Amino acid sequence: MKETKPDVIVIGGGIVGNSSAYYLAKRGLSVLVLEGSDFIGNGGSSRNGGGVRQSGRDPRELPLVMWGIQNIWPTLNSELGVDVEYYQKGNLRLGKTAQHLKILQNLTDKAVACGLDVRMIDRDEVRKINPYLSDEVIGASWCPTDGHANPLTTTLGYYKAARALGVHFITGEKVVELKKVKGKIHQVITENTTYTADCVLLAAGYESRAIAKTIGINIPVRKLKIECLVTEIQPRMFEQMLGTAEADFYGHQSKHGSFVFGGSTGLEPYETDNGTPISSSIGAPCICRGIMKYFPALSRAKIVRTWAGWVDECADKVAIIDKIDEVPGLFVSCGFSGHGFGIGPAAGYNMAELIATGESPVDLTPLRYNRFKAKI
Amino acid sequence: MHSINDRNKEIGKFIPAADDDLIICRCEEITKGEIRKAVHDGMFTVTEMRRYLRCGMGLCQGQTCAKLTKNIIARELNVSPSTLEPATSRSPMRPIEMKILGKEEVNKNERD
Amino acid sequence: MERITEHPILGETKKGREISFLFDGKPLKGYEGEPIAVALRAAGVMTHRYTQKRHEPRGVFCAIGRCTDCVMIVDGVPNTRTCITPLVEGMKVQTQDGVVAKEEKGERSK
Amino acid sequence: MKRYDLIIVGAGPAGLSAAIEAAKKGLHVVVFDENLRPGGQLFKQIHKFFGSKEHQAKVRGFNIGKKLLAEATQLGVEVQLNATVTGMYLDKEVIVKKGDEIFHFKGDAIIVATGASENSVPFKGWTLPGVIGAGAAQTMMNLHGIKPGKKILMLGSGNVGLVVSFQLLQAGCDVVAIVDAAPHIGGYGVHAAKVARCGVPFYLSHTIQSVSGDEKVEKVVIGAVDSSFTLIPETEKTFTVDTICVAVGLSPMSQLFKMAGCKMDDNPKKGGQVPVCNEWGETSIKGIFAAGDVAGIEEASSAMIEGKMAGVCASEYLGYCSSAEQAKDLENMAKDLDSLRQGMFAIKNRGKKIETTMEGIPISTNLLKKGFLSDADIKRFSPTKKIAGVHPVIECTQNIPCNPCQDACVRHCIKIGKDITALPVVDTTKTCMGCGLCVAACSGQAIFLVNEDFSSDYALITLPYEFLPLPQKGEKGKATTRSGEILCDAEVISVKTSKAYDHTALLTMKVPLAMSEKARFFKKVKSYA
Repeated sequence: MKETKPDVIVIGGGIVGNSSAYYLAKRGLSVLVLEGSDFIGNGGSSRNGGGVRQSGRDPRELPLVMWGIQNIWPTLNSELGVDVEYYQKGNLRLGKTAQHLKILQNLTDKAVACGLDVRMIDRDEVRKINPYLSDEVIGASWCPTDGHANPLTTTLGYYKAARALGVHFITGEKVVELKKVKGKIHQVITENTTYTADCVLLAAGYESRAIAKTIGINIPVRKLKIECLVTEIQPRMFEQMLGTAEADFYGHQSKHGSFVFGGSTGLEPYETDNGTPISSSIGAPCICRGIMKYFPALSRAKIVRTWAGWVDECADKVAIIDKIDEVPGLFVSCGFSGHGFGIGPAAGYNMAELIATGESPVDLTPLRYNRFKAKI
Repeated sequence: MHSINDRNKEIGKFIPAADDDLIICRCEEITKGEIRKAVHDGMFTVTEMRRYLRCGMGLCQGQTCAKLTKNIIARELNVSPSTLEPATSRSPMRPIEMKILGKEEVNKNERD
Repeated sequence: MERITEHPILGETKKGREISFLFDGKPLKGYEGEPIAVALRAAGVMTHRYTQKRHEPRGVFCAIGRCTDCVMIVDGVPNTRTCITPLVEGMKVQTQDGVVAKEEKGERSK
Repeated sequence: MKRYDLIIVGAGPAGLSAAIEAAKKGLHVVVFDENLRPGGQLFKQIHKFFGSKEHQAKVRGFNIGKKLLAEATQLGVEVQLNATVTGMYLDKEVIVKKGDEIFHFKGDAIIVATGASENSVPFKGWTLPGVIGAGAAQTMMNLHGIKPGKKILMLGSGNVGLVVSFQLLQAGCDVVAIVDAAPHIGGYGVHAAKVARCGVPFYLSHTIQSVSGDEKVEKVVIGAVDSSFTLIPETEKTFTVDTICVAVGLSPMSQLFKMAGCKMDDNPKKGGQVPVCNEWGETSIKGIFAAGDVAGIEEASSAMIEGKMAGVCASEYLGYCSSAEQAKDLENMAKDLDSLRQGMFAIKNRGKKIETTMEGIPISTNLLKKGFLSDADIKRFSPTKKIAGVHPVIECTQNIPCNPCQDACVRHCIKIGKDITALPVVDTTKTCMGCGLCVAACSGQAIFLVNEDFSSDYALITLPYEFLPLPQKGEKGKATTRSGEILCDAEVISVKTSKAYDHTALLTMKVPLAMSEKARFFKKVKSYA
């Protein structure tokens, strides 16, 4: 392949890879994005519930996501020239039992300590925010600055905008090996060819582990299946992002009118697959039961589509966003553990800054790759 | 590598046409012009097109428009339609109410 | 449209008992068990719904439950495929506008 | 979870044939179908089938459906209707929706025989109420007894377009035109000829420019297209219609295979996305089979054989029959299937330019462009030698696999031979007794009895007639040409119906002797209330 050597090669064409590429290009760097599948945004970026949340997150990643919600999301439509369907109408994390409220209180306390506007609300207040809840709901945590967006148009919007800035995307280009030359990252070897660059960003979701392994870096992520469903268009009901204390399900009503919900059966780690993430026969029925317990009004809504996807679950369920000291020139941004969409644009921006200037607006130290230690 | 994998493939500028207003996806009311334009935004595959515009993602899940969309993309890219992947299929095959899909199964024949 | 009373190959058309149902509040006749769409066509009703974005009329297209173009609000449930839903005595069938009933939408805007 | 030996999805010709074959071998079989009635498209197909005896030739589709269903039921096959398979999962599990409930079932083997869905083509106004699929028209008329419209334009001249046009006429609708962008009629010439002689005009190399109307179809404008299918300006023609039928091909409904993870192939020759199968229908996942249109668009006759093959293979896979038995069964079935996959319309010949019949006779281009044989074609295909007395005249000019006429004639006047795609030939050494069984047996309605010795001035023409009301003996009307043009006065001499004719009435009319080679249809001059 004839290719002038780009300033940066990004491995992975998902929300993290695309947004990083976009902001790098905006800074004037030349970028080549290699996507292993035939489609842009094929991993978790296209298969998630669309949450743009701060509440419920680990304190280590809160500053980054809060930064994104203040600095990126509000103007993303005009930035990308695509409707990302961003609604900042709050997040309700619902509880039905005293035990649930305890979980929620704990999460809330931690977030408040980080400066997030989130609080516990009672039965009456939660119904003022959302009148469709079942009687079983007794309280919730409420974060008014949370919201949701469309992961598909956001991811593809970054792609479109990056492409317009001259970023070169190649799909179906599976990276099989990274190679150092004279002590620094230099080669990205794919099934088809070899690319060279002095700077490489690994943002390949759950595939990152195998790729990093080829250059002697162990990234403790594994793939975990999640399932989602979409309903037919419903009359407009509510605009908040929803979740539950037990994480039975999560989701929202999209701008389009359909509801998008995700959830888990609890049996995911033990399920088999056939090489692609495939819906199980029990996934969607389980999510439906979860939803109906909280929203009986949706019981007649028709499901038009279900899908499954893999998330890159990190050992401590928090992303790794870092410069790899052992391999000069290599950067990693992965392991978002199923909550990478809302934080993705901020991760992209900060990574671009880190690569371009050596510094990022948000302190990424808590997200370092070498934070994993044996428990004793 | 597939000819469409290189997303810098030169396909020229979007040129408006008389039939751009034609509905292609009957459920989501997506037009031929929107699809053609999206190709120039970089949506080179049926999968990306569906995610970008929602064509084929409505109530019928693309039963009528899947082939039509594919042909429009292929023509815009100047490749044969068989270069493009067919649309993905997902359950349920027909729209199904939440209360029906979510019904806990009581299979009386379990012990038969 | 006309019903076929006798067909050269299929003989006499067999139907269930004649019943009445409501279409946008007006009583219409049809045969029990036949698809709602057939009873409507026999009564000359071609428009089943108006679309969400362009507000254009739609009716039967595939007649076998696949294309979902013929959906209406049946006994309060929107997006019901009328070409495969059997007619029942007293059924309430409404023209759909977007995802709500046209008659109710009309009332609201008054 | 309830587990069957064999789950079959789809109770059409392929699914039911597979069920019968598997049940015969002792499998516990269930068939799920989303429709209220079994039979798939068979119950909408009211024409007589082509092929030979083994393929149920000259039997009408819906009667084949009845036969298959009776046989399956008798063999203990569980046919569950109104049962939609909404998904196929790992471990050969399906979710079935029945009424307001869902059920999970597993099969040791699964045969998917879900058939095909209709393609469509967008044109200005294609979303207006009144634009429907040809299949929709068929469903309305033949299942639910309602006319889809009064005045109809058919887009598409493949077999579906032709057959449905004829059915529309039978139902009492007016077909104003059959339009196709292709330069040639896509379906069987005999199907086209049936419609043409009723006066329906063909517009080849034409397409719909726009359909318009207030809330529903009222008007259609068609126009001629050039070889790149671009409209040629100032060729517009307008028709006042209330319905447009679209018959532009079928696509396999193969979504379940894809969901289950079978390897797929996008194959234009098969009509679209199909599972990758071996020659007996087994997919890339062991124990999952495809049969019928879902494995590649053909027609009901071949779907039945493919169903049988899949049924036998599933039986062998599950140990219900030996591989020797399987091999023997498959060999016979393959022979039957192969005999259907011959002739001018065979898949292997699609896209090939055919200029002569297998007998070496130049084909009729008039038939391909206008839907009927020209006088010159008639001279070329039938010998000019005069035959005394009543005798069959066969206007079958394309090689298609079909031979009921040969079997119908007890006097052996008609010969096709072993290769059923050969054109039938009248053996002039044998004497026709005028029984008309060949006229009724011809699925293409291409056989007529002609008697030019009726009187010194008049000839008798006997033709197949499948319309209501039936003309009466003595009724005076008009004879029309092959293109439906009024030719001359005609008097009905007799209208014979018989169980053996299976709803094809044999109408014998008297026409002036000079018209005996031209008069091919009877037109009533006034309707009887």
